[in-house]
Amino acid sequence: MNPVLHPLTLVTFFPLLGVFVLLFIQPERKNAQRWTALITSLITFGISMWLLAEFNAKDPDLQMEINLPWIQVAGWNISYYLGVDGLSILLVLLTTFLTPISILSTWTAIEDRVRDFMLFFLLLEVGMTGVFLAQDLFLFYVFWEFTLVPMYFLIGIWGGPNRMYAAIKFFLYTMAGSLLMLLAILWLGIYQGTFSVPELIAKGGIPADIQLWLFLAFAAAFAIKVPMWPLHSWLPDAHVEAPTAGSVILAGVLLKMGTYGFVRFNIPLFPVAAVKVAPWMALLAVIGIIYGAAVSYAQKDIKKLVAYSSVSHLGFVMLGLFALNPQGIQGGILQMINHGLSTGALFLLVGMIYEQTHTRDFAVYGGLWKLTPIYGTLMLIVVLSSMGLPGLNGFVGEFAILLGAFGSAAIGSPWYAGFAAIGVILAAVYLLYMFQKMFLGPEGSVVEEVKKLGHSIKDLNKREIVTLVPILVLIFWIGLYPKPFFALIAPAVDKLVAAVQSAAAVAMY
Amino acid sequence: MLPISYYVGLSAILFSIGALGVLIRRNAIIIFMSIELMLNAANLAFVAFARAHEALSGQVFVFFVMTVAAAEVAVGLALIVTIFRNKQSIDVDQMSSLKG
Amino acid sequence: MTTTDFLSILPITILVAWASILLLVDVFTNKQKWLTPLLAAIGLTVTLAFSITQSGNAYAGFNGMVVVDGFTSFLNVLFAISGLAGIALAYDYNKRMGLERGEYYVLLLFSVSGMMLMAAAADLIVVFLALELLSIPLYVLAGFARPKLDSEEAALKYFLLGAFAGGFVVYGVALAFGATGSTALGEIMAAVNTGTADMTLLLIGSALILVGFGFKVAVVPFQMWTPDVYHGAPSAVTAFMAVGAKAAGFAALLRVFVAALPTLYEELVPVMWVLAALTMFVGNIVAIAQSNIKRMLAYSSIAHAGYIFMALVAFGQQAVAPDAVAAALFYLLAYAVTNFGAWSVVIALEKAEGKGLQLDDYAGLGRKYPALAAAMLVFMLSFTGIPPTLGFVGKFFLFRIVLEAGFVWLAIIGVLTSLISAYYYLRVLVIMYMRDGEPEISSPVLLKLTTGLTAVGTVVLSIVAVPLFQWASQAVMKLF
Amino acid sequence: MVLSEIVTSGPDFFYLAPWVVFFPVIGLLINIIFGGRMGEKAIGTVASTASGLTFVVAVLLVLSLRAHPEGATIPLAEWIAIGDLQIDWAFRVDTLSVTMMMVVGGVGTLIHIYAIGYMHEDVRYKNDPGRYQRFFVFFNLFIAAMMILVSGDNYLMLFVGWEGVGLCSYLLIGFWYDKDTLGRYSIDNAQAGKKAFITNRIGDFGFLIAGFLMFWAFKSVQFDTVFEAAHHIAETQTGMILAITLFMLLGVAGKSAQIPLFVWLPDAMAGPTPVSALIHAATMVTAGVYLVARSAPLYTLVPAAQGTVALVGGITALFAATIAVGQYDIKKVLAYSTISQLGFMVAAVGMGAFVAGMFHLVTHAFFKALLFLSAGSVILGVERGHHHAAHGHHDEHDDHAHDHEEVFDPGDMRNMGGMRKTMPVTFWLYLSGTVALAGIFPFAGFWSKDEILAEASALNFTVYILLAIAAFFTAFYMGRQIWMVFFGEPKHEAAEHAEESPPVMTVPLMVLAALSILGGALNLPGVGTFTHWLEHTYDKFSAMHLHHGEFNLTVAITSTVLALVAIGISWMLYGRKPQTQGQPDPLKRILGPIFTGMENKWWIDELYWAVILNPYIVIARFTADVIDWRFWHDWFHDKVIAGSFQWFSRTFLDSWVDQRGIDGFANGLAEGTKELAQRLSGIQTGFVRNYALSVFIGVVVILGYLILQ
Repeated sequence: MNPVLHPLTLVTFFPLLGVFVLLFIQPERKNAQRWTALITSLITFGISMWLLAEFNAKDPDLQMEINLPWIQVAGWNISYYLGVDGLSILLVLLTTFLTPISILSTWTAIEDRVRDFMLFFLLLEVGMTGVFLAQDLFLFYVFWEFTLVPMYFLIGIWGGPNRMYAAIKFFLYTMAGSLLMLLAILWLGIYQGTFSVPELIAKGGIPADIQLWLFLAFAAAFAIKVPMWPLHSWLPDAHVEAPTAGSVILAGVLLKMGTYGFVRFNIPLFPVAAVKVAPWMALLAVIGIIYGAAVSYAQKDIKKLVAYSSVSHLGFVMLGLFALNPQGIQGGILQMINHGLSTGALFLLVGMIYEQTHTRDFAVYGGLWKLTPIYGTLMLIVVLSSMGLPGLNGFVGEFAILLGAFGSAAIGSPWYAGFAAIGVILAAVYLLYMFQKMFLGPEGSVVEEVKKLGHSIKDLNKREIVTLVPILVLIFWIGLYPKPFFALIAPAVDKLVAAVQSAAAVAMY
Repeated sequence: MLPISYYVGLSAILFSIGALGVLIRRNAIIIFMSIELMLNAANLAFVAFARAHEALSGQVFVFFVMTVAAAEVAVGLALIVTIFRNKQSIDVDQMSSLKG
Repeated sequence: MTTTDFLSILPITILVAWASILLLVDVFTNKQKWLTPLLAAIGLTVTLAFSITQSGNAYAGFNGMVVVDGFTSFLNVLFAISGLAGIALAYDYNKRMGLERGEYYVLLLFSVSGMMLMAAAADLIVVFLALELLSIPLYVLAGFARPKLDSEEAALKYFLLGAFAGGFVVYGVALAFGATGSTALGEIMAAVNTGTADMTLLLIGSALILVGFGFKVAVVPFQMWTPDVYHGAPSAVTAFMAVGAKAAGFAALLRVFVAALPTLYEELVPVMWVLAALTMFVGNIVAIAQSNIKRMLAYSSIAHAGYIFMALVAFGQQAVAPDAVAAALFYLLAYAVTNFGAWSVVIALEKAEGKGLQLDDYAGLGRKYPALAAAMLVFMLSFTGIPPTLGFVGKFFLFRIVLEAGFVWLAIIGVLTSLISAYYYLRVLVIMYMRDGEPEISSPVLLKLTTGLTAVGTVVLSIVAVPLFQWASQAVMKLF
Repeated sequence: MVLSEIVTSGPDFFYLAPWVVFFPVIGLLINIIFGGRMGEKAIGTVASTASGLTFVVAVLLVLSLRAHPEGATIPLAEWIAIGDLQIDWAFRVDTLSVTMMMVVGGVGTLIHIYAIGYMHEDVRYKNDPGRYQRFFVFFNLFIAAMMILVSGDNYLMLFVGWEGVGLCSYLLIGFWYDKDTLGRYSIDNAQAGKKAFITNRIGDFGFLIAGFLMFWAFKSVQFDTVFEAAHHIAETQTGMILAITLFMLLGVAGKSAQIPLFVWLPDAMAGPTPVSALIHAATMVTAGVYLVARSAPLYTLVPAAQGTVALVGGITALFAATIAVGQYDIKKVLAYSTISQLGFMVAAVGMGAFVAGMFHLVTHAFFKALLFLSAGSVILGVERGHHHAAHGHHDEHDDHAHDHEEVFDPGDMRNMGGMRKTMPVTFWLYLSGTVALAGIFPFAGFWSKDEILAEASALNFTVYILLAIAAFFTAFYMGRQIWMVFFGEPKHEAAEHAEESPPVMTVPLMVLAALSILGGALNLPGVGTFTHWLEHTYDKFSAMHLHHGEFNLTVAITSTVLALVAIGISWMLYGRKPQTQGQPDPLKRILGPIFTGMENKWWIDELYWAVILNPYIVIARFTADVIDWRFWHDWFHDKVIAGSFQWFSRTFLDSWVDQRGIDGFANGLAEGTKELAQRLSGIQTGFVRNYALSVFIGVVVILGYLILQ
């Protein structure tokens, strides 16, 4: 197939076309810019649908591979190697799905430098999709680092009052981890002679102690991105300061790059180390779950609460992944999607009210349900999804994760999952607290404040509802009938689990 | 005949004197003279080694060094003169507006 | 003189001759100020063309005192391009700053010819001559903005310290000569191999040479002149000097140590290791504290010298050394492109009387001049080593060599300092994009062209890096 | 279904089972989509119809079960399938689940109808235009969730309903989300809802863990698979079944308001009265009992777990009954009564008397729903009377609290009295519920409670004693309530002017009253219709033997006597000499501090606040503010990492630099550090000789190193 028209190339780089078009639109024509970005991202989503149609769910291996030599000189063995399998297909779809939604959410929220905003947003999409599709470590690293830049600007230019601090912190933290990963990538390239992930996996044979070091180097990058406790300190800053769309993408997709990295690289490349450190990762994950939940509860700022809830939720994902059994990993991957949807929607919703009230302080909110019943209802559904109510998406993932972790041989003790399950209680505590503070009780002072500004708090408009409905559909769909989603993930995960088990077994003897 | 190490020792001493001169003196011209001293210490070493090895290239080198030193003198003095015009001083310690 | 002799120094000859002619031309053209730069550019272009045709060939001239090999032609191209960039940056800048004097271009050509000679030198005598030939014009160029005191001060500092460091080189050469009885690199190596050399003397001599060139490339602790000189010298000169002199210094270091002195590896490797680590640390950390963009870039150039120096640390490992040289060359190229781009932006914002050089003066650039800001963004990312830029590919190459040579901790220091560097490079972006201001720029066509070409080059060459890689990998050294 | 088939093999409507969930879902969707444009009546009708249809389905299922008592499993779709984990959306039709469906559908429908009237009449909260839509959507959602709970074929589906009803409970308790129980603007109702949800989640945690244990022991959470393998697992993995059942008990304690998680139920009375009746008396809270009954094959394997369950039930029954004695709010009394009665049921199923427990569940659903709804009728009556008294005419208010400075509590029994005259229908309804609850022969409660007591006397004497005392208290507090509310003189003008409720409310009550009176017929001693009915479900598992409760005349007489004595004492205290307003409770004189304890619910809420909630809040705040923010974020990351880094760069390597606040990262840099930076100054002094010195030192060090080496 023509490498340019290859579906994976297209889905990755199509947004660049939008970037190109944007460059030729005058800065004043804001609506044209918005539409350009939206249409570009929608077409990208369409391409990803094509990808899904072409995808063979039964095949556990990489599909639609495109593998062209890129830099093959001087002992370098770098390829332009894209491929998709069950581990990544959903994340690609999540990316292409959330991008148009986020763009739609900025319609009235972003008025300043719209063109630049859209430009960075589309570039970000390129980077994120590339991260999920790249099968060559060099290429992966290129995309991985590349995502930093647009996000940095999204936070730094369109963010809140403390945005520069947050942007720099975001950049430095994530880069700190990435650089260690870079060294590990180089090590693999030098001593294994290739950067191609499937080849590296096939080759194997890295001694256990070196595996551990490489694992840790990769984990440094991913754990910061996830972020795992205690490396989460950048997250609240970044989330609080980022514009709504930025928060959505940050929580929805960027954090998943970390968890995805674990499942795509750490576990298959260093299976022995993965088995060895699984209890420690589980421990950190559980601490993150409880800690994130407790800290969320004590927040006074809505966005901060949601930000810390991500620490807790992604703790679940990590716990699932390092259960190293089908339930845990499949649940973990599905939970990545769930968290992307739920937390993405939470940030969207918070952003929608923030646009009207310009405050995120819980103290002034209250009784909004009466004024904004639709908003309240949608928020309720999303909150419930986030706290893992059965029948909604969050439950399916959390259940599978906890179930998997509970009986995981790698983690070795049900206590981890037992404590993690307490996080389910605590999630209800902080999420209901948030819902109650915003929507229940008597009207908060913010209602008066907004009135003073000459307008009253309005319920969601059509555009906002359109923004949210696709997410809600998926929330119910995954909650009630997750089979199609699991079907996409399952073969690849089974293969991964089998590979890890055999590698670990070999290492034991 | 004196052993070669004597010449080398002398050149090392001269070189050190030159280097210390650069460190200690404040007058730009004297600093420059100290540098010349360092170069000439090298020249001495060259000549001595050339003799020891009975290789001509050492002595050729000396000529090159002398030529280059002359060129440096030309440029150096020109610079010093320009600065003197501007500041009425060639004390290098007064030339410290660029720092940090 | 044989044809080979002639060919081997032909680019240098062209330039020197051309420069001398230009000197005359300049005297007789008072009105047509554009003529000298144009002619200089033509001369460089001819040289560039010749250097490109030369690549792939390998021969020695003057009994092995001068060699032409892949290494030489790679660097010759780099130097010729640097010269061209130096002219492009200076043409308008000099006019704006009131420095429109033809000598500038003549001196530039002389310096380029010195650099080229350095790349071709295979005898310590030639190395020394080349060093002086490239340095002396630079001393003058640094003070070109006379009677501005900053410029004069920069020139004097550069001159005194340069001559001082030159003294070490000469003395080091003398000792090396004393140890081996020859100044030709090939014969030095032969003497070492046959065991006739006095190794202690050679070691001390080589250390002194290392110091001398360490000064030239601005390795800590010999870097202290750099910020002051870069700051005081006219920006166009600084840009040229930062690339050309550094590349030439590395050319000499690589040539001398990799080709002639690999046997000293055991003794020298700790020294070099420490120098590289120190340089990366100091350059990057001190850069954070800078509020003047020229000084910041000066420290940045120190830091980059440290990165390139990492490649040199592996000079004695036969298996790795060729790749190390290639990595260093590649990084030099990446650094050159990025650096010229960055300086072109600095020049666009610089105004007479040294205004427009503070970081704060960049506030609002992203809004008012998006294209220029975007270019600067690319350069800063490239300096940081973020893909998709040349800087990233270069670092990737370098770190790989370092790891391959087994210097894991050096690589870790390298990545950590890259992280530190992100901090101050990002600050430029923060100011450009996230602060409001009303910057004024003057960006004539030539400057725009430079900025544009380097920006596009920084990105595109990182993606289609294969030819560059190949070219750099073929640029191995040969001794005859 | 062809008629001839029905005739030959009996009706087989099992395939209809999923509709018990679909109907309410359809109903709520209609109300969500069109509710905004429909009138109150229409909304209520749609919801009631949806609920009624589930009852019809349940009836059809009963008929089918009579023909095919073995039941059926109706798979709908695959839900979660990962590796060994196979969980379907599948509906289980057997006598146990259909019994629950009957209760939920039947009582649910009646309460739906009642609510049409009640929600209109709930005068305190009038003029909230969305209330009907909201209420009936939640109500239908509840029916759907409850049906999922009772009809699920595996533990996880049961859990879906389990949490779903919890959600509905949350939403409906906080239905008047901006008020408190008295209609003042407050967060209290919402708080009560949250309390219920979170307390339930603690129970759910136990349920989840039980589920995980179960999966890893049985590789399944499907009922039949688990039950069939239970015997084998009990032999090979000692303690596994015990752990599963005990963790499940935590879930039961949460949902069925048992010790230690009962605290949410009294607060749940903040919801509108139909909610209290449907969710917090008749159906949802019995889910725990259902769970134990459903898991009977597991519980019967581990006597230790059975004993624990029974003890928890017994203690709860008594404990809650004592608190009920000290309450003044008409609904609070009923709430504690519910907890107490749930204790009876839990004790019963704990002991293995599954039939008795389920039987009491059914009858309790009748009479407790009746009592709550009647109580609602009383409250509304008083409210109307209060209005009448205050204004002499009816006009619509936005909100009651705005009109009166003094807040009037229409639920406070101390304001009532003599209402048998003003609300005669309600009085008779209430009375029939009361006698049923008190266990007076021959009302429904007598038969079911007696069966439990009889079983207890045989199986677990400790529990029997607890339950018997609890039964005594039950009769006492119900008697107290009747005397205080309906007899004597009105103690407030509101009670004096109370008005009877409309037929839309009273007619469903009459149906319930009839059931309360006659419900005992379901399982009369010797006949045992209900026992045989349930046997079909339990006999499937040969491992377990179902208890056939024997009628025990001694026990029956004892309890009847106890009940009559209790009512008599209550008459002595409250009926003979009616209280006047402001007079302290007569019991207070007699019991003193004990009564204060009863009045204050034995300070359990306060205890939980002190032991769990406040510490959690303090820890959370501390973690968030001090550990995470000030220590980790501000101090460690900003000051230590960023700050020391800058300090390092400035102090040692650089001279002064005026660093203006470009970078927030530098904010952590204290003034002292700056001073130090200046004092130490940099090396980059600008003096050329210093630079030369640096070169020279470099040379000396390198040469020194090389030579010494």
